Amino acid sequence: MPVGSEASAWIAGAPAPFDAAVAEAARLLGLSAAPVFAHLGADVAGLREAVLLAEQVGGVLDHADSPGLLTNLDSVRESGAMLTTPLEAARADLVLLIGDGVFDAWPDLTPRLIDRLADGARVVWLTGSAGGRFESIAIGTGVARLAALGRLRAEAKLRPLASTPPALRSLAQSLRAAKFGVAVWSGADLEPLAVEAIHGLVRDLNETTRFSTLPLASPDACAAETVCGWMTGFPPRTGFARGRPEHDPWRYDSRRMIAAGEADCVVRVDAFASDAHIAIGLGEAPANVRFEVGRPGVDHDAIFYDARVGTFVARPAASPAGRSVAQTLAAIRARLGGPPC
Amino acid sequence: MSALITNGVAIDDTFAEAFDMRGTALVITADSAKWALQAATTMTGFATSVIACGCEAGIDRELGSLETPDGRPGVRVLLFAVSTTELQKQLQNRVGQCVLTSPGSACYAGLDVGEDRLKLGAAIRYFADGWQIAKKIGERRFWRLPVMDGEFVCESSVAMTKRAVGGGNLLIMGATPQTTLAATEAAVEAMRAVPDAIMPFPGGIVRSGSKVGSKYKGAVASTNHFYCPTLRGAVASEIGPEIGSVLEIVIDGLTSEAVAAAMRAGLKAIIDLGPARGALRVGAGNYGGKLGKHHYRLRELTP
Amino acid sequence: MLTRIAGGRILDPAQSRDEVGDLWLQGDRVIAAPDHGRADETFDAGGCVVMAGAIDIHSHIAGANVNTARLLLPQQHRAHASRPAATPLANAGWSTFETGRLYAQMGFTTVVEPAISPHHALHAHLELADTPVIDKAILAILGNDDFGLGLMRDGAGPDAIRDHVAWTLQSSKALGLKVINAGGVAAFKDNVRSFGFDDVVPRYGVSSRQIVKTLQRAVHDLGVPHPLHVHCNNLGLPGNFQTALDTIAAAEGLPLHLAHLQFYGYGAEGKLGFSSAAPKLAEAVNAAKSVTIDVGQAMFGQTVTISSDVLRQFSARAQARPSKYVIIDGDANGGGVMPYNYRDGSFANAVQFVVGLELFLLIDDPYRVYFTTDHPNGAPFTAYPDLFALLMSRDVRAQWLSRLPAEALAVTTLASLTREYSWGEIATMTRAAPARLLGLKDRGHLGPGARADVAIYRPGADLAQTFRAAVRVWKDGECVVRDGALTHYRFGRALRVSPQPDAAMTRRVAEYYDARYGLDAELLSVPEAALPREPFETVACPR
Amino acid sequence: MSALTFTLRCPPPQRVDLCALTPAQLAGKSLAEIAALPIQTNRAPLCVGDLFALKDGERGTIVFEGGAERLDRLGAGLDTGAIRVIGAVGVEAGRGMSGGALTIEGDAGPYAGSGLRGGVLRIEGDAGERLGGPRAGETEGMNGGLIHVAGHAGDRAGDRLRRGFILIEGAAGDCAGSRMIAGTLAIGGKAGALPGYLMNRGTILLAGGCDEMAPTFGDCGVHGLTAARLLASYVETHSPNLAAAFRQPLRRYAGDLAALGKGEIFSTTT
Repeated sequence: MPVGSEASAWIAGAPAPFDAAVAEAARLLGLSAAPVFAHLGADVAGLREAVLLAEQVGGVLDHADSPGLLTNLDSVRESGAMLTTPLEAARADLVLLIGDGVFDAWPDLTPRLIDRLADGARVVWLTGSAGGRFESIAIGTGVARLAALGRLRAEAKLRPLASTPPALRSLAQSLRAAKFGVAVWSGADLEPLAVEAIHGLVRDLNETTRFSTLPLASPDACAAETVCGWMTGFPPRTGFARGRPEHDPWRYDSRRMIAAGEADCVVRVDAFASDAHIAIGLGEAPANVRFEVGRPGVDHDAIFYDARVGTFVARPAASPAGRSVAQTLAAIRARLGGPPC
Repeated sequence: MSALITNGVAIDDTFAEAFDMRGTALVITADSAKWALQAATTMTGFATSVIACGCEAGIDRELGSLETPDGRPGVRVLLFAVSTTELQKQLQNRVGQCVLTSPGSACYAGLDVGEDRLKLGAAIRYFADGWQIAKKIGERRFWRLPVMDGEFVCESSVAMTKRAVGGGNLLIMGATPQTTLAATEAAVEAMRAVPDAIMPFPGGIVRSGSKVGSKYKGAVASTNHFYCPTLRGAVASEIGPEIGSVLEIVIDGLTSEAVAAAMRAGLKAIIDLGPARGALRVGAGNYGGKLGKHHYRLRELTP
Repeated sequence: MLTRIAGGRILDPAQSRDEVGDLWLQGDRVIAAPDHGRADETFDAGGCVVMAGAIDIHSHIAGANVNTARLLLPQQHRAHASRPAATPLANAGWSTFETGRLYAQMGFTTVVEPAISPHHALHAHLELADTPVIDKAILAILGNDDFGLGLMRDGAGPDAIRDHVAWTLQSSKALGLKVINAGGVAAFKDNVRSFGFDDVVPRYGVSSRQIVKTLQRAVHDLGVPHPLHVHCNNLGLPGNFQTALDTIAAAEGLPLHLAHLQFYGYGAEGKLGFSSAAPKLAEAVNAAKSVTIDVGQAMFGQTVTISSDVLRQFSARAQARPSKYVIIDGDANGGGVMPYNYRDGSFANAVQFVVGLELFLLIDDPYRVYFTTDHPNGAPFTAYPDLFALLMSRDVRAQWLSRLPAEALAVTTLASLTREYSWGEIATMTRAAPARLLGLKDRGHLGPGARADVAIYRPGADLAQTFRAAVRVWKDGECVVRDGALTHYRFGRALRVSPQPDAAMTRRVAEYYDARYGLDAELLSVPEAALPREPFETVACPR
Repeated sequence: MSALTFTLRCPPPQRVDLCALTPAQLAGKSLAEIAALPIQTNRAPLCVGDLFALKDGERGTIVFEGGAERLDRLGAGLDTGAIRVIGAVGVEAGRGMSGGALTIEGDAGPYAGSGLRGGVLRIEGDAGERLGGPRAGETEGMNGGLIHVAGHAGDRAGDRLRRGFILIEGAAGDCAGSRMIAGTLAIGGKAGALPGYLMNRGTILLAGGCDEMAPTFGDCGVHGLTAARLLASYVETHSPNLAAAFRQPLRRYAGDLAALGKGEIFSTTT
């Protein structure tokens, strides 16, 4: 697929024919003892090929946003959770925002959720320190936040606590009085135990009323979680070195592996970057082989995770151009002898 | 009935007939020996005979602080009943009413091995109204019940043996009530030193020995008129003119060996005391050997 | 490619055929024996039973809730074997690939995922597209959605309801319609904690009965072959057989399918207040000729329950083992995922196990009782072989019953049931009947023109092993399983119906999405072109 | 007969999985068979013999001479016998042990004693984070047995502890005993912030105080509790120091009141 005169692939920084770059990528991955997919920013088809390629080369699948993703997932899979969807959350009569990063995680939070709430619905923001928009209570971060969330949960259970700040005590009463409340936070922003405390709070509230949660993570991390989930049974931080998927959030942390010298070939797939690309080589910013790829839903038809609805949507490309992540990774896998799938 | 005479005391050629029972043991501790003993005494009260008390219970021995799980003074008590269900019921009622209530007490299993287990803390934990806490320490599990002076700690369960024996006995016969009582007291004191056995009647002694059955419908036992000195001339009495008083010691043990050992110790004390200040004759109660599977022949137990 | 399957016992109840003979496949079809009789490939099926590929009408194998279950239980589905080179990820602990492999190896070639919320249809189809070998389909869920309940509240006529159903089926690319605890899930959003067939949904003023009957009529009027697939109210509760009886009675002669009836076969008799009401239900089903059911058999072992009956899953949360659960307040139905361990020493679990078997054995017509475990809710589909053995052998049943608590047997009748399913009845229940129920004219039989989906079993003393490992399986004429092992992938298609909604309804839905969500309704529909390969096959709606 | 000995030849070129090297799994295997066992965790083949020099000995007693941070899952699944490591180990040392004794004469990485069900794990150096804790996705941590750390422990020691004892002579990180289900965690040195965060049941002993108590623990006053005496007796053989602390008058904090609230923290700093 020629893309004008501009190169779409590079080897060691020099423009190269696509096939040569595929061959070089296959060679690097084939020689690698411990290839690591450090980032998986792709549409569903691209993710699918990444999983297949990782299996083919016995590699490790991770995502740059795994920390936030796993902060949210760990609490769910270790303690359970009440969850809701972005569309359903707009039905809430009380929205509890937690953490300063909540708007960074979902830039459309205001138009997509806050602005769509019914008249009279209340929004309370538990911020770190700054007074935020809406009604806000600064509860600090880290240990202070854990302590405050614990307090809130205990107050909502009507446990007798000394010296709870009146704002927090009053909030606990409001939570109990809500008809359908929704807690919203970003996994990247909160301590894992803070997420656990919130889920516990929500579980308790559901003994008498209805309350749910909307944990936020980056949309492409959510997509990676879901696709890896159905293909391997596990979310990212899953490795295939022994021929079967093994999930291990500590050992298969790509940043740790790279820092510890455990990864000898790094693959970064980033179709959502402004310079959509796949990079393969050594280190945090690999550069031995680089492919320019099309942008999902812009340069090619794509299915990707849409934060507005909390699930996959399809978007046809306006004017198809460039190779997709899927096509590129599939070419590498084919070069390595992987069976069609 | 030919008599073996030892140190002037006639030992009847007969045997005590005893029955299988369910038995268990507890260790009760407190901050002081006084209060451990108080709890033990209270929980073994009104436990003389299974006929009317549900169980037979008594203090086995007092324990030093090095012998108890929590390093405090303690008392070991034994409980016996005819069925597991009844023993369970008696155990939880008595611990619940008499040990749980006693200041500073704690209650542990006094028997680790048995054919079955009885609920102890597991049965009375609900008193704590949801505030009870289970604690597993090694292989043992305890319940902690908040109470007004602190916490009542109670082991979750205790072993129960089905090899316990109830109804070992001695009939001590003397010339006068005074000498008979002296011999019996001496016997009880010696028997108390024997582990795994108790004498459940008042001070270890029962003066109203009974026989099976009654002329009255519904009564299962009645006075043992064959040994009542005041009826000697009116019935086919078992006692001769030299006997003016008879007392009985009933023994329950966690094992048959413990019952035998207790009887042996009692006999020795009686014989050692001799006839002048003590008993003239020692017999035992039985039902012809048809009812109980344990037979303790006095001759074999005589030192 | 002309294939001859020679000398097997050809068991094809749909064609009333049960004889030793040859079966010929050409391309992706079964053909009549050709005159020249020279095959490119011949398989000697002597001593074997030759059947059409089996069809599972109710198995939760894909979609958002299933994937949540995967992610919820990482310890429960570790892969223990490395993959064979030709089948990537087929041995992953719980993958779509493994699902396709395991189904194929048992001789199943078509599976219906029965509970997909329309907003998650694309996700479900993506997973199904990654499920190799088998053909598959989804049933779309309505009955707790604001738009549909709003139509009923506002007294919209049958045409509007029918058009909404058509729009939903079209948009989600579904084969049929499912209703799950009709109205109950919506009521739970208003904190209602129990909901029966004649209870009324707050805000909407319609009862569960009205919702079921309205949707039943719409599905029927659209000519969708598969009748409304109903998950009744009060699932799992003692005494709930009455709910099922009421629902059966409400069919009133129109087709209606009741899912996993086992979970509604409970009386409240006995000292523990829980008993089998299977005989009563079976009697009602036998009498109601327009009603079909699947069983949802429970089998012992660790599993996970996955249901869009959010109210039920929430109410049962304390029973989760291990102790964790996910409850999703979805755009309409949402879902609940809860691990659960059926134990043979448990009185209640034993009763559940027995109730399912009683339903199988007491419902007379194998064309109206379908074989399911409500995978994975009653048991994983990998338990099917054991269940076949239980149905076909009293001796096997007696062995299992000997492990169960006596109190459980005391409140059931299973020990007195002597029926043993024949091979023919198994073939009917798993092939001929489901094809008829779903309107799949070229599946479930071996007549000329049938799709060349064929499964061959070698009957042995161990019936479960017989069904666990088919000797050969052909999918669309391609041999994919040899001696119980998948050899390679091919990918099937998703079956769908394609009723055309009135343009006015499409507009009305679009306006609703715009007003309520600020979104284009098309955003949440499944575009055919977006999916890989050749994704769909349309099943005709004869009306 | 002396112990079967694995002497580390060189720093491990990759993380290795040593869970196969337990007495039960090596029983009946020849030295050559043991040397051929694969231990690699990436695609570069690596066998026991590549990394270790083997000296034959009794299979029930295993010694590793030399340690490394990349030796993972050492002693995992141990059920009988004894393993001694002279050196450091990586993640998940003794994970899922159900019996026997694993002694690490060095530091252990994260998740040491994860899911321990029985036996004794002794770490003479420091332990990493989540000592005894569950792996991601599991609902229960350690479920029996005993872990004794002579040095310090990282964050969230005893996470989701359900049964058994964790004894830490030194300091502990933040949120020690987080989400405890039951069991006993005793810390000799200073604990970090919020010990017992979200604990449901169980006992935490702080013999050296902590950085910050969670506000959701209620002060129940100073007591001499019989239960603490029982704990002292049990702990005595492993740690006279912690046993002595259990015998002191202890301030009891009930919590975490944000969770079930049936746990407790005992503090010697009355």
